[in-house]
Order: sequence, then C-alpha cells, then structure tokens
Amino acid sequence: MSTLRTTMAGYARYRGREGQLSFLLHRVTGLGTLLFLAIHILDTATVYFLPNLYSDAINIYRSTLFGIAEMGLIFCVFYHGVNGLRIAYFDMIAPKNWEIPSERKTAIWTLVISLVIWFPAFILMARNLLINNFGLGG
Amino acid sequence: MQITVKIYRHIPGVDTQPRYDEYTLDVDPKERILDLLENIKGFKDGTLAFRRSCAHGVCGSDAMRINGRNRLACKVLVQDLDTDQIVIEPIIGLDVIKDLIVDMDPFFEQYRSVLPYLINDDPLPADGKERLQSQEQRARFDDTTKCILCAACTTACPPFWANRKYVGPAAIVNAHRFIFDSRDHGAEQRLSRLSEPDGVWRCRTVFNCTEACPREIKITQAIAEVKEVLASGKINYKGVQIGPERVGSG
Amino acid sequence: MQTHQYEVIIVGGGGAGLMAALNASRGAKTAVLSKLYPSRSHTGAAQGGIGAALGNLEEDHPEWHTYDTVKGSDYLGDQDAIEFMCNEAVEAVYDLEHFGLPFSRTPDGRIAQRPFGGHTNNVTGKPVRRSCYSADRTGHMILQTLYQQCIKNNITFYDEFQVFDVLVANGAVAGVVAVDLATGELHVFQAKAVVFATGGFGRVWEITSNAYAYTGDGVAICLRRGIPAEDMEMFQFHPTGILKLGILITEAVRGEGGVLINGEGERFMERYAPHVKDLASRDVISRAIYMEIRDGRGINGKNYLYLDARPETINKYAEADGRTRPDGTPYRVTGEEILSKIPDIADFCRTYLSVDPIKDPMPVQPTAHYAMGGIPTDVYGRVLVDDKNTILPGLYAAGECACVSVHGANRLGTNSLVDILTFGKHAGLNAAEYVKGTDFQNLPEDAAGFTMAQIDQMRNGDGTEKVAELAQEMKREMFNNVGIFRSEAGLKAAYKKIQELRERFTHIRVQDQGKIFNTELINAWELGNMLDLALVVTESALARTESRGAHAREDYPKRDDANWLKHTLAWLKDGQVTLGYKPVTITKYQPKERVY
Amino acid sequence: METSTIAPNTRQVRVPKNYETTAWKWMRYSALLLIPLAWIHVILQDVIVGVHRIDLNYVALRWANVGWRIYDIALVAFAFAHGMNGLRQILAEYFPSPKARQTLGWILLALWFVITAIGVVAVVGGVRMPKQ
Ligand SMILES: Cc1cc2nc3c(=O)[nH]c(=O)nc-3n(C[C@H](O)[C@H](O)[C@H](O)COP(=O)(O)OP(=O)(O)OC[C@H]3O[C@@H](n4cnc5c(N)ncnc54)[C@H](O)[C@@H]3O)c2cc1C
Ligand code: HEM
Ligand code: SF4
Ligand code: F3S
Ligand code: FES
Repeated sequence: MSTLRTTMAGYARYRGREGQLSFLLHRVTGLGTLLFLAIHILDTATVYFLPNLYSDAINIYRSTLFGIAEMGLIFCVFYHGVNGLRIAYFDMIAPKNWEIPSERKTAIWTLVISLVIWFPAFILMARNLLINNFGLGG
Repeated sequence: MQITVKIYRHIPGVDTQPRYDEYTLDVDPKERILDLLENIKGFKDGTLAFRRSCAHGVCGSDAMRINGRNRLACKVLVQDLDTDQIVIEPIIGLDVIKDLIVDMDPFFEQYRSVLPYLINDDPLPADGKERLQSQEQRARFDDTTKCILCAACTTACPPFWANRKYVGPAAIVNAHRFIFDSRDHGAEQRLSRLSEPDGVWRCRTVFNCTEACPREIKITQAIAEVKEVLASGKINYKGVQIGPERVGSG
Repeated sequence: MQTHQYEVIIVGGGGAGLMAALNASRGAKTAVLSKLYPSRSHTGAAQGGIGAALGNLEEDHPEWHTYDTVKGSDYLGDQDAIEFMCNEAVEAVYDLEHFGLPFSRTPDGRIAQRPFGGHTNNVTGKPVRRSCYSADRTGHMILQTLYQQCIKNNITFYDEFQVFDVLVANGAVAGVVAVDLATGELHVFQAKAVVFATGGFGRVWEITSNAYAYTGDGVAICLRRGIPAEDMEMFQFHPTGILKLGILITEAVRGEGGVLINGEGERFMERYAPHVKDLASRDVISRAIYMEIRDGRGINGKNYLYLDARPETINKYAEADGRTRPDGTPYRVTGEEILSKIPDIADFCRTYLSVDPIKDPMPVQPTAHYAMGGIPTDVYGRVLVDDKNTILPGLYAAGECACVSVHGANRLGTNSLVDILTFGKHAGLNAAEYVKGTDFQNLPEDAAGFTMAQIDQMRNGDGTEKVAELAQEMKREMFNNVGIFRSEAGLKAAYKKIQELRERFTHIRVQDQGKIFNTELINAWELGNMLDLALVVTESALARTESRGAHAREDYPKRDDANWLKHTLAWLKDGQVTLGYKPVTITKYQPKERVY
Repeated sequence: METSTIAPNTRQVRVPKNYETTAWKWMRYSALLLIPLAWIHVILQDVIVGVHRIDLNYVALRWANVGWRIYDIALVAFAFAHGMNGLRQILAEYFPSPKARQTLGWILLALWFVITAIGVVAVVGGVRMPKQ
C-alpha cells in the first residue's frame, strides 16, 4: 500500500490550490454524507422492523456530540451540493469554465455560498441544541 | 540575497533512507531555480542529479516539486517564490531513480497508449499538396499542441498518485490534440482507450494539472471536452480564432 | 556489459535523427540511441519556421530559395547541395503536413508563410513569404510530429543512452559504445551503419541560445577517431538573444514588423542594410549590433539594444517602408495579432524579463546560435574523411552536427529545419540501402576499451581542478575572443587559453563515484568534447585570414575569394590541430559582393 | 488538377457505451435531483423540526401522507445510489487492480441493494407502533 501512503502524503504536502481544496472537501463531504445516510436509512427503518428500538436510536441523535456532528452534516450536504452543481454545470454545460481564473473564483465562491446558507441553519440548530440539551433560553 | 535550498536526496537501492540536504547560497533574485541547481552541482556537490536541457521551458526535462508545487526549474525565478526558503523534491507518482530524477518510462507508455499520431487512411490530395484546414479548425486544437511531455500535470494529479494506471492528464491532452484535429480519423480508437476504467473517467477535475502546466495548457478543459465527446458522440472542429490572425502578415 | 545488434544505429533523437530513423527503418533493422528523451531534443526549441518555396501567398520558386541560400552562405555553401535541398524542401514540408503537423493556415486553408531574414523575391529584392510556420513553435511541432510518426511506426528507441564512441574495423563502421545513464552500464551496439545526428555545440560560448545538451558529442567522437571537422570557424551568432540569458527571440518578430532600436532611439539597420533593413541576414545584423554597442550606442551605453515589437512602432515603420498585406492593403497590426503570432516569445519575455513585448521593447544582445560546420558529408549523408571526398563506409551524419555544406559561412533562418529533414531523410534511406549489401564487421576485441579509458581518467584524476570552473573559463574566453568579431591577437590568446584548459582538464576528478545517473561524469565528458571543439574552432578561425559570413576578422575585413573560397578541414591528433582545405562547389552562381 | 477540400466542422463518432460513461452521467443527472431532495429533507428534519421533536408519532404522521412516502423513497433511491457510486469511484481510485475492483464492486452492490431494500420496505411498510 505504498501508493496509498504516497497519495495521503500528496494530499497533505502538495501545495495544490483552490482545485485541490475543493476536491478534498467534495470527497470528504460526500463520504461523510454517505456514511450518515447509510446509518440514517437503517435507523429510520427500525420504525418498521424494530419499532421498540427507534426511540433508543433517536436518543443517540439527541446527544450533544451528535448535535454538533449534525451541524457538520448539514454543512457537508450544502457544500457538496453547491460544489456538485458547479462541477456538473462546468462539465455538462460550459466546459469553457475549466480554466484558471474561473476555477479559482468559483471554487472560493462555492465555499462562501455554502457557508452563507449554512450559517442560519447553524444558528437554528445551535439554538435547538442549547434549549434541549442545556435547558437554555426557555 | 541569501537563501537556503533544501533538496531531496535519495538513491533507492543504495541509500536506506531519503534525506534532505541543505545549502546556503548567495543569489540574484532573477536567477532561475535551475541556475541554483547548476551552481550547487558545479561548486558544492557534484553528486546531485537532476535532468535539464533547454533551460527555457521548452524541452520538458526539469519538472520537479519546488516549494510543494510542480514546476519547471528553468521557468521559475527565485523572485517568483517570494521566500528565502526553497525546498526542491522530485515529482510524485513516478519512481525516483536518483535525487530529482524519476523513471519516466511509465509516463511515456501512457502517452503512447492514446495513439498520439495522425490517423487518416484517406488518399492524400492528388496534387501532392497539403490537406486543407480552415483557420478556425486549426485554432480548435491549438492549445493542446503545446504539450512538451514534462509530466508536471500527471504527477500533480491526486487520482494518478493513487492509481498509476490512470492514463493521466498529459496523455489525454495529447489525445485531445488529435481528436479535435479535423484531418484526423482516429477518434474512435482513442476514445475506446479513454473510456476504459483507467481512462478519462478517473479524472475528478482536481485541477492541479492545469495549475501545474508550464505551457499554460487548459488541461482540465481539454479533458472535459474529451468527456463531452464520449458522452455525446459528436466532435465539433470549429475553434475560436484568437486575435485577428490575418495571414501572411505582409 | 551488454551487446546488441542492429543494422542501422542512429545517434540522436532530434529532427535529423528521427527523420533518418523513419526512413531507415523501412528497409533495415534500426534503433535510435539518444541521450535525451527524443521529445526533448533541441529541434523543439526552433521557433520561426521552415523555409520552402510553396508560393502559397505570393510568387516564389525553389531557384530563388537556392540563390538566397547561396548568397546567405557568403558563397561558401556547395551549390549542388543547396539546390538539392531547396528543391526537396517543398516536398519535405508537404510530407510533414501529411504526417499531421499543425501548420498555421492561410484564410483558404493552406500552410501559412511569413517573411524571414535573407529570403527574397529575386526580381524585386524585397522580402518574400517563404517561412512555413506554426505560430512560434515550428520546431516543437516538427519534433513532436516526427516522434509521433516514430511511435506509429514502432521504431526502437534506447532513451537516455549516451554514445561515447564509434567503432571502426577494417575501414568500415562496426558499431557504437554507449552508456545507459540510468544504470551507468556500458552497452556495445554492433551495427553495419551509424548515423550521427547529435546537434550543435553552442554551449562552448557563454551567451547561447543552445541547450545544455548542445556539447558537440558527435563531432568530438568523430574527431577522436580521425575524422575531420569541416568549416568549424563558421559559427552563427543570432542577433536577438534575451539579455544575459541568450534565450532566442526569433527572427519572426522582425518578420512580423519588429525593428531594432539603438540607445539613441534610431532604427540603425537602415544604415547597414538599406534594402531589407531588419531582415538582413543574421551575420550582418549581429555585426551591426556589435558595432553600435562598440560605438557607445547601446541602451544607456551598455552592451545591449532594443528589439521593439510594440504595435505603434511596427505600424510606424511599416508605413515608412510602404509595407502592404498580400491583398495590397497597408500593413497595420494590433497588439493582439502580434501576441497570437509569437505567444511563446511573449511568455519568455514575461517570465525572464518581466517585460510585455507589446508594451515595452525587449532588451537583446547577440547569442551563440548555430554551427554551420561539423562532420563533412555529401548530400546522401555519407561522411567524407578527407579533401578528396573519400567516404568511410557505413558512417553517416545529418543535421546540425553535419556539414554538407549547405549553409557555408552563414545559415539563413528557416534553413536548418529544411536541412535536418532533407539530409536526415537521405542519410536514413542511404544507410538502409547500404546495409543490404554488407555484413556486420567483427567488433574489435575490447570494444569498450577506449570509452572505459576516458571514464577512468575522469574518475581518477588528482582532483585539483573543477569541471564547472574550467567550463566557465572556456565559455568566457570563447565569447570574448572567438565571438562575432575576431582578430589574430584574440584568437592566439584564446588558443593558448584553451590549451591550458585542456591540460587542466586532465586533473579533474568527479566527486560522484556512483553509476546510477552519474550526470557529473557525463558533464565532465561533455566538457572534454567542448574543449576539443573549441580548439578546432579557434585554430580554424586563426588560419582563415579573411572575413566571410559569420567569420568576421577585424584584421582582415574583406572577403578574399582568391585565397579563401574553400572549405576548412580540421583534424585533431594528440592535442594538435592539422588543417586542410577542399574546394567549394560552384554551379550557377558566381561569387559577388553581398549587399542586403 | 484536383485539390482537397476543407473537412466539415462537425463529425459524429461511434463512442463505446460502457458503465463508466453511464456512471459519469448518472452522477451529474442525479445531482440535479438531489439538490431539492436532499436539501429539503435536511433543512426540514434537521434544521426546522430538529431531532428533539422527532419520534415514532412524528414519523407516522408524516408518512400518513403518501407524497412524503414517495419523496422519501426517491431520496433513498437517488441519494444512496449516487453516494454508493461515488464510493465505488473513490475505491476504484485507491484499489486499481481489476480483481480488487471487481470484488469491491460486488460488495458495494450487495450493500447498496440490502440497505436500499431495507429503507424502501420500511417506508412502504410504514410505522408499526410498538406494543406497550
Ligand atoms: C532557439 C533556437 C531556435 C531555432 N529556430 C530555428 C528556426 O526557426 N528555423 C530553423 O530552420 N532552424 C532553427 N534553429 C536551428 C535548428 O533548430 C537546429 O539546428 C536543428 O533543430 C538541429 O536538429 P538536429 O536534429 O541536428 O539536432 P537536435 O534536435 O538537437 O538533436 C540532437 C539529438 O542528439 C542527441 N545526442 C546528442 N549527443 C548525443 C550522444 N552523445 N549520445 C546519444 N545521443 C546524443 C540528443 O539527445 C538529441 O536527441 C533554431 C535553433 C535554436 C537553438
Ligand atoms: C445535494 C446534492 C448533491 C449534488 C449536487 C451532488 C453532486 C455530486 C457530483 C457532481 C459528484 C461527482 C463528482 C465528480 O465526479 O468529480 C458527486 C460525487 C459524490 N457524491 Fe454527491 N451530490 C449530492 C448529494 C450527495 C449525497 C446526498 C451523497 C451521499 C450519499 C453524495 C455522495 C457523493 C460521493 C461519495 C461522491 C464521490 C466523491 C468523489 O469522487 O470524490 N452526494 N456528487
Ligand atoms: S500538458 Fe502541460 S504539464 Fe502536462 S506534460 Fe504537457 S506540458 Fe507538461
Ligand atoms: S489533476 Fe487530475 S483529476 Fe483531472 S483535472 Fe487534472 S487530471
Ligand atoms: S530545461 Fe528544458 S524545460 Fe527546463
């Protein structure tokens, strides 16, 4: 597995620019979402297969740790979505954008847009968490 | 100006471990990185090994990782790096043979696999003269004719680091050069190679290739165009003329 | 040590070598040995174009091309060979197009052509559009295209194999000895025919447009085996190299209307070549620049001038010259158009000078560029070993390392690419033809002995001298005293210096004692080659007491046809140069004074 | 004398149809659908409603509406297939040997099928209230 080592070292040490950053983010967010989705399908399925366990499952989601992870998940879904749209648009509709100025610009904008739409969600979720897990705010 | 240069040194099979040798040099900021290497080799350490020939970015010999990025040592000036700490390492994904020299054979093998030559079995023009091609058609593939096979792109590509069987951006660039040449009839053969599991689809549009290309080829764009042909089955040979290329020029 | 057997071995994977390989491999078992991957050969650096009288944009004839070349050569070129080459040029260019070369195009889809120095309409004397081009990357396209064809035809390559020696047995070629750079192993290649196509040796000079690999290996190897070198004093200095770096700025910039400007803002070429001005032949312009600088008219009195390709300047002088487009309209350009014609030059200027060529003028100085001399051959690439044109069976040479001679005392721009194609092809064809009727020569006992001896010497010297220092001293000496202008005193001083350096060379000892990619050892050996060539160049130049083409003697400013209308042949034996001469072939064009 | 003519500006070529090509298109087309599907789902469930208000009753209430059931089935089908194909591509990159790829492919296919089936069956079957 020496290539795997090389690859990971490359991710960490090759000074790629916006493109490498968005590739890594897209991949991590995609995998993160997938992992969550798989778990989520399974836990939701308990409503039919093992209804007794559902409330245990949902309790895990309500823990603080999971609450924070969930905020991350939302970011993953937003970032992956915006960036996925960007890639799909470039690939299928306007390949002319695959050049340095527009790649660098759009990659940064993608991150900014994701953060902008994530921020209100983050506030709402943080509020939920604070209220329910720490009894704050009424 | 005083700078320190750290260079990766390793001869697999001879040295047990790679090491970094450090040199302190007094340089003119306008010097090329290649000039530093020549200087070190000539006056400090003759055992340092690297490739070079043309010294002005047209032969493709000296792709290496300079401060973490693939570039040609002869096309980067000290002042371009904006620092007095310079780290020079071999490109990633091809086996190091000695210091900054890597084994290029697999790279050329990939290049050959896309049939990088004009395929056209039609009879030549009866008058023995040129096959005609409009200026717009010529412009269509101009960008990808510039490739000097330096491997800076392929060895900057994360999917290639992981999977050396991936045909790589350089080979796709050279396939593009022929697929979009209106005189060529070999697109189908090339496309069938490129649609293989280790062909063009392994590109995840990371864009490191385009950033690294010393010839400023729009590599990711070229790759996207090849993908588009694979997806649609249609080749458009009409390019955009850059500038009012009025021919003959008086 | 490994041994291989091929009928034809080609040494060098540049334009000439690949062309020879393509043609030889059709009839014989062929392999190409090259110290660089073929796609990295210096043919790829050629920018401006390849000359051929296609007449795509205006009237032109191979005879005009022939005359221009003869005149350009200052009548030292062999006219039969020149005529042969100029006639073949047209087909060579069409062949390249059929191979897939992406030439720039005319509006009706034909190969585009542009004017180049020394190429004229023989009736009007005005510049003619003869140079077929692909932007400013013509050489790159030629090299790539030929390499592609070699891949298509499954040519056998030994990449990064450096040839050290040619073996001769029973008066005929027996093979070559090469080092595999990756392993340091010696390989002996038995062959019936060997084609040298190793390029030039501009690295002998300090400021040069030539690659690091241009160390004259082929010529030096042949000299060591008793084969002479022809017209070595004829080395071209290109007028426009990037200041200090020597990187070439193609003549095409002037073809597109760029002009040379001195420190007083004057377009001085009007004084030196009133008819074609900035498109005079290279030797004329390099000398003009030198004289301007010498007379204190460099930029700020320094040793460089400006090449000005800003659209306003181009338009101003185009108007003054009354220059027109092919359709008769006045010639006017925009910055964009200039950039589209010379994209790489613009890139070099930005990278190395931080100068934008359409906004600022480019600082230039003459740069060592091209070897007109080399291994003497006939038009079939066969190597000629004496003044009676005796051939050495099986030995061929083509390209810049050979001297046919089609460039005489000065090569016209675009003619080298024609040369490598034409003579590369014929050398290949003839080698394949020749091997049909011959057997392999037995390899001498100890075939690699001479090579080993050379290597051992570099490994085991006393180490009191350093390769890099010797190289620096040689380059400086050659640039100062065996450069654009020469004089007896300077040449004698250079001769002494080179002899001293050659003695000091015996004391070097390489630090790298390994085998794998021992580039230090290779560089040292290459320096040895350059020192041999430097000696031969200097001695040949010292003897020629006239000024002709690139060879300009301050003490003998006139051409002297009565005594010097002849080719120099130089042999190198035991560190001493012996000179001989042979006549120039003159067919149609009697020498006359050369004015542009 | 006959001369050649300029070739037409477009040409149709026979392109190989294979799984990779289809997968590439699939990733992009499914992406378009996933924006509304995935985003509305997470915004609604995770942000607006929040896990603390989600329990069996909530799920039962939601699935009382057939529209939401179809929506959820579509989400499972598209998102999971998209994600698993993404995972397949990533693994193919790190495991270049055809054998490894084939094995992984089958494992992923099985996983995909089982989990998708579980999800779909659950949505179709609906909430079964536990016996108290
Ligand atoms: C910057 C520049 C611009 C130019 N522009 C033009 C132009 O516009 N038009 C024009 O007509 N001419 C031009 N020229 C000149 C022309 O490009 C060259 O003269 C010509 O390309 C030489 O070709 P070649 O095949 O002889 O040598 P090269 O292409 O240099 O090939 C030499 C080959 O020999 C190999 N080799 C050398 N030594 C050894 C050894 N010991 N063992 C094994 N292999 C060896 C090398 O690896 C290389 O493959 C230009 C030259 C330069 C430098
Ligand atoms: C929200 C809408 C979504 C959009 C627009 C979208 C878009 C895309 C696109 C275009 C790709 C292909 C990237 C490439 O080929 O380089 C991709 C890859 C991927 N997607 Fe999505 N996707 C979305 C949702 C999801 C979801 C919900 C998951 C998880 C189940 C997911 C998991 C993945 C994975 C794992 C990859 C592979 C990443 C890689 O190759 O590095 N995506 N996505
Ligand atoms: S595409 Fe660019 S980076 Fe890649 S090999 Fe060609 S020149 Fe080098
Ligand atoms: S870096 Fe690699 S993934 Fe594609 S865009 Fe370039 S080839
Ligand atoms: S030495 Fe030729 S590209 Fe750098």
